[in-house]
Amino acid sequence: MSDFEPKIVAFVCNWCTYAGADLTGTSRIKYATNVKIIRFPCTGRIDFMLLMKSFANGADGIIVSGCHPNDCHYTSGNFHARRRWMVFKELADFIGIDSNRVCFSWVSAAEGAKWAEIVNTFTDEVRKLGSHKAYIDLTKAEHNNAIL
Amino acid sequence: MARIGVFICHCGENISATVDCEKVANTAAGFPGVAFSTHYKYMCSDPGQNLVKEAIKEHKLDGVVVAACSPRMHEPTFRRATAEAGLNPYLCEMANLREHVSWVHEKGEATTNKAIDSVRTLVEKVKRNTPLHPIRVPVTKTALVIGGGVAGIQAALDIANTGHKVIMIERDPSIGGHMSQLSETFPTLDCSQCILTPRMVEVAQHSNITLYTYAEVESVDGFIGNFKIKIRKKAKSIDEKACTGCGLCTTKCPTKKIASEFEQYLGKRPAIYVPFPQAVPNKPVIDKENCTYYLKGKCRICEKICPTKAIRFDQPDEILDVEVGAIVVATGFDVKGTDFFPEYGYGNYKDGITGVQFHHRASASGPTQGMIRRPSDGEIPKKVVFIKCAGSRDPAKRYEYCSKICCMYTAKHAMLYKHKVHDGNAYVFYMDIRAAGKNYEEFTRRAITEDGAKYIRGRVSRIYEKNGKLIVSGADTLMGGMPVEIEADLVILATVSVASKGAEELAQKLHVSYDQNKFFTEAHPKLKPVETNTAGIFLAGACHAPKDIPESVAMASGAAGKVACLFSNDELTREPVVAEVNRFAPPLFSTCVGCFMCQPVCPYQAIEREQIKDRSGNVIKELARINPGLCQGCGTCVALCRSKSIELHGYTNSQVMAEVVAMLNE
Amino acid sequence: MNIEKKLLKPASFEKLVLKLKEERKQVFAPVKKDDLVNFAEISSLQEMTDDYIVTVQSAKSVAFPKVETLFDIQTTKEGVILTDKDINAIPEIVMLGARPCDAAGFDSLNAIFTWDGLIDNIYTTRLKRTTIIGISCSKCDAKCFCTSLNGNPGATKGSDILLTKIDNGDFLAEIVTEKGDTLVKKYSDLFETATDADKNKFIADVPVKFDVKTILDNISSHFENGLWAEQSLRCISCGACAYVCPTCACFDIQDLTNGHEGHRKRSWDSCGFSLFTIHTSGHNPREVQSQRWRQRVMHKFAYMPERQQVVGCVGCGRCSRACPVDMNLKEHLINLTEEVVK
Amino acid sequence: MDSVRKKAKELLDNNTVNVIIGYGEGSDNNVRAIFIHKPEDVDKLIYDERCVQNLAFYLMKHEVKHKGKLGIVAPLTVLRTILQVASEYQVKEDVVVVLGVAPDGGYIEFNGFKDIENYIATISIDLPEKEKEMIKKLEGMSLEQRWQFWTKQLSRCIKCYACRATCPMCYCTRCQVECNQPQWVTVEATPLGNLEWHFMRAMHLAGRCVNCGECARACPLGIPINLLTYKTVLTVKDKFDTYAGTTASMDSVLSSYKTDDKENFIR
Repeated sequence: MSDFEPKIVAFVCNWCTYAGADLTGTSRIKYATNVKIIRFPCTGRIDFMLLMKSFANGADGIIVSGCHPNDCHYTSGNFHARRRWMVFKELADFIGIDSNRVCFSWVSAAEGAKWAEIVNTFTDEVRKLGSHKAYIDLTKAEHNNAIL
Repeated sequence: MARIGVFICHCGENISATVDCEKVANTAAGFPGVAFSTHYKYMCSDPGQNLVKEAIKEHKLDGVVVAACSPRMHEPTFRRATAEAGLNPYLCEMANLREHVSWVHEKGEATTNKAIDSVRTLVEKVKRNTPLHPIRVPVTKTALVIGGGVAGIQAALDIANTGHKVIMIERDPSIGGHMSQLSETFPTLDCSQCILTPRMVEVAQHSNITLYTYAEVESVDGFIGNFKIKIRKKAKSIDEKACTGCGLCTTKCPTKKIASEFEQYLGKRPAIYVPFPQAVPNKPVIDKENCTYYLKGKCRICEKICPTKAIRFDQPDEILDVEVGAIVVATGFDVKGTDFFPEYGYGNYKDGITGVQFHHRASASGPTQGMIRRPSDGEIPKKVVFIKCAGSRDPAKRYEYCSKICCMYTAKHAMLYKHKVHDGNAYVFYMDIRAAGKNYEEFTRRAITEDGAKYIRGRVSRIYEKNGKLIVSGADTLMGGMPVEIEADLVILATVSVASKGAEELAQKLHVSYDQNKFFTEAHPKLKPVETNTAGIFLAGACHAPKDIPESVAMASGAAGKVACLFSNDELTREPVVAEVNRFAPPLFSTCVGCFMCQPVCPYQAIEREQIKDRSGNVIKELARINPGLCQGCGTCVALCRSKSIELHGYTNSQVMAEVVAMLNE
Repeated sequence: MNIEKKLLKPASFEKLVLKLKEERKQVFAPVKKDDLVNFAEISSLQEMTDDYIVTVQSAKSVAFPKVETLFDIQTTKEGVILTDKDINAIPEIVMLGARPCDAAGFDSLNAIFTWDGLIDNIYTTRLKRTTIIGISCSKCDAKCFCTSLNGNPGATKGSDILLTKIDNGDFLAEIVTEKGDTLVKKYSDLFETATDADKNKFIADVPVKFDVKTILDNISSHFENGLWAEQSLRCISCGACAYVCPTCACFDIQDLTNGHEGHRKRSWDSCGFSLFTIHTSGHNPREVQSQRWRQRVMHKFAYMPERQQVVGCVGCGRCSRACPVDMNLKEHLINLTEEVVK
Repeated sequence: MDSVRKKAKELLDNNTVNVIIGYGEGSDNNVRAIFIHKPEDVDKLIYDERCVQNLAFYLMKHEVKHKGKLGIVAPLTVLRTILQVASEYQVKEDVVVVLGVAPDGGYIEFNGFKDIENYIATISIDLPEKEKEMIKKLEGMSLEQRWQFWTKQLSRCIKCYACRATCPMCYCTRCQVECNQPQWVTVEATPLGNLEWHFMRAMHLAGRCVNCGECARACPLGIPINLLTYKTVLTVKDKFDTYAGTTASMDSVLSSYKTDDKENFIR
């Protein structure tokens, strides 16, 4: 298990977290290579099905990050996103998807160090959780042949 | 199959030091749909850009991925190059190999692999990009300037002088701002009022400028070129047309002991007042919170004595609707009072004042006609202590930044004091002397050498009162931290400059971002210093960060220049990254079912209802429609829409899904 | 072929299942779970239930599964590579406990999947590798109407072997096809000589409710009849009827790709869905549910008899049981008979 | 029920409505939705514990809608559904006359949606005990057990979409599962596709589900899928203190927000 390197995809907003991650780079703060970023205009744009699709495509963990409350470039996208994730998290847990595999955070354009810390901490957490085998097995299962 | 070109930049060694760029380029060459892949030392240089342009033509590319620095840096550069090669600029995407890969990871296989993943992801995205065309919107060639301090005045005059209309609003009864409170200005010691008041009058008289004082922004709608503003004109309780500004009412008002804002609460004013003699407009307002009539229903003396019967007690606040194309925010700053400092006596010592208060007292138009007298007993102080960085650069006080103006004005104050009290002693406690600016260093040096101000490097830990004196106890760090105690007659704190009251609320109304200190944030710290993240809204002066007068004026002229640029065309072109509700041929029209749950999520009120009617005019369907002029492209509606009837150009569902799949599948 | 009869004792029946398993055949039988009986793979006869009228879902998925991969797709630098489904990998299956109506349903499916000389290899191979051991119905319910469609609870058609439980718990085995015969011969030690028990005494009595010939002869002239709209007003177009039907064969074909790999899949569909007929233009020739309901009935009772010479309904009543809004096909067919007689 | 029938007759008699949607006897002791066009048929209307179908569905059904002005027999769930779909602009107040029916079959008069809102405000809304129990039981399980439970249950799904067809909130002309550019949900009825579909369905119903239970009732495979949407009902109540179907004005949980929404997981 020690060799296990989790695959983590990060959905971030352009104005805060993407810029924050740029600052991490500008500040030359190092973090784990496991996390790969996909840029969105706003956390409000992030469809919950993209999270499901990430799991279906083998993600072991997902980071969703955007502007702090009140700081949204579009004023309220992150508030809508927050509600969406509040419901999503509960439902995921209820259906048996470990919501600890999704890390929600607010990282501003000024928080380059925080971004690195989020990435490193979460990568460690997912490393401990191990591969998202339950879900990956599900994606491989053919339609249920045992029942016609 | 697609014909994508991949261009890997080394960024000198910034990327290639940790990423094997050649391997990334070679691997990308093997991706389905990649027709050309290369790497180059400086892709953003002219030869680099030419490489991209040549490849587009030679290999008939229909999409470009430049893997280099952050798209926030060079996306416009490469999109322009793409366009110059005849390809739609929105068919170019950037993979961020520098900020998100090479600078944050050590050299190694994992780092190179991550770079490959990023490129593959963007290749899959760009395959699904479609040509986009800028949106054109008409421009209302009127600017709104919020704030009538020196920055607002400069911006308004500059814009007005380019021939465009300006509406200026100021929440106080008069324009002028902090500068009107100053006596002399550094580094020339010329009279502040002398240079400002003519500009104030010019604003009032300029044919292109409409001035509303005692007015605030109520709400802001619309977008660049087309803002719709509601202005609340607070009731002055005066008919401005009838009032001649004779000032009789202000002399007869029985309520006289209200702390004067203009005099930094050291002086008094009546309830009906003109804030200062040179005020523009020079007409009084009634302070409803302190007027006896408003409080108790009796008095009306001003009404009785007014020769032109201009008093209007029942005047309501007025809401004005104005349409403007651009907004300049010049709301300035505030300074903390002495009450912010428990160690310096919570402002309880009459002879402990702020720098701005000192300014006012040193002013010829001030309460002491320019002579330096201490507030407690009117005596001329013989020992004066200036304390710099009171609150500034102090994490414990939550203000980590430098207030920037204090070094200079403290030197100026020390000089002014010495010029007026020749036998007096001026001590200055300082952390550093920051005098970067034309003639600034020479100025502070003069205060020390010519005027004999005694500069002590160290901080003051405590001030207390003893026998009518203020005991200032601190340390001199240049003397090895030796304790210093001075029996002062007057102490002046260079208190921290903070964001103007209500800045946060205004920022939220304007949809512009602000920093943790509530100062407004510029769009780019170097390249877009006067723009905000909201197109069409510009910043001038100290609302952005503490600034001195020359800087504020320069920034205001910069903002005015930006506005003039914007107004130089009848139409403006906007980024086509906007959302759109799909449309199909009848009888489907759209997959939108008209639940309109998207409507309340739109922060810009961009979602409208469109009625689809049959030939006889009956409504068949009601569908959502997004006004591309209002949409800012956040995409919140896109994620919310259950039937996936909304797409955000540039971030379509197909694009982002392809990114997810490509990122996770090698 | 003359139907030979044998006797299968319960103990031999159990052994038969074990033998089949040993041969690596998949054995499916009705299994009760959460109060629902469906075909599921069993490893011993004990897992099978006999407490069912019919299974919720029909037996059709043994040859026409709800999802079928037709071929694999791979995008490479050079181009797209297609790989056909390997039909040799299709497993051998024994379907145990299919009801006569279920078995009869394969007639309709065969007609569709081999119509006009167009043979669907995957379907036919699946069916060829399936041995159907039917079991006659000893009971029925109000939804059953096989007898109105020329079927009956002890009909052998479609089964390779039909078992009928007789009074002492033994099964009377009727060997219907060569496939059935091969199986019986292979395990001849398990099958004994049949007694002279009268099978008809042990099968349920399903009353005939309407004359199907009247419907078949007249339905075509009732395309424009208010009846369709009246009957389907409460229909919610859920499609449950089609998904449980043993003869519904409509399917959708979609390419499912993920990145550079994908499959072309065939999956069940229903003519009851509004999207079933919608065109890319947005035009929908069957715009409202009454048209879709008419299509469902006409397809089974007019178009299929016309084109494939087979009635597309076996009277199993599954659709009526599955319907959440009490659309009762038997009742509707009775109404239809009354209407056409008028 | 007599008073409901009387009102229905009156509405048909004076042509206030063209049709009354209600419950009537069906086949084999089933209850079915009936559509009364003639005043003399109102005696066919019944109301008892078997009458659980959510009739509000028909207010949005093309053929029913085109009959013009509709009357509808409406127990509590139907009332809540009407408010919810009205808030989503799917049913207009001026085309429907709501004949409220109390649990005992008594008639409740409503003059407009505002009346319904007021009535519902007096009723304490809660999930049925049985489902609440089951949700509690599931929540008591380990994550792994819940995963096993759901993947096993959902593997039975045949994607007939009866759950969607019967849900009055699923009125979209094109469902997200039908989109294939991109393909949001794996089309086939595989364990993954099934999980994705049911998860998505529940998310789409979050803040909108009025817990009528039609989805589970319609499922030919008897999968307790209503527990998923009921879970969102509990979440929405717990986090945002509201129930769906209590107002006819747009007030959906996921299209609104409060700046002080409380969560404890965002870092």
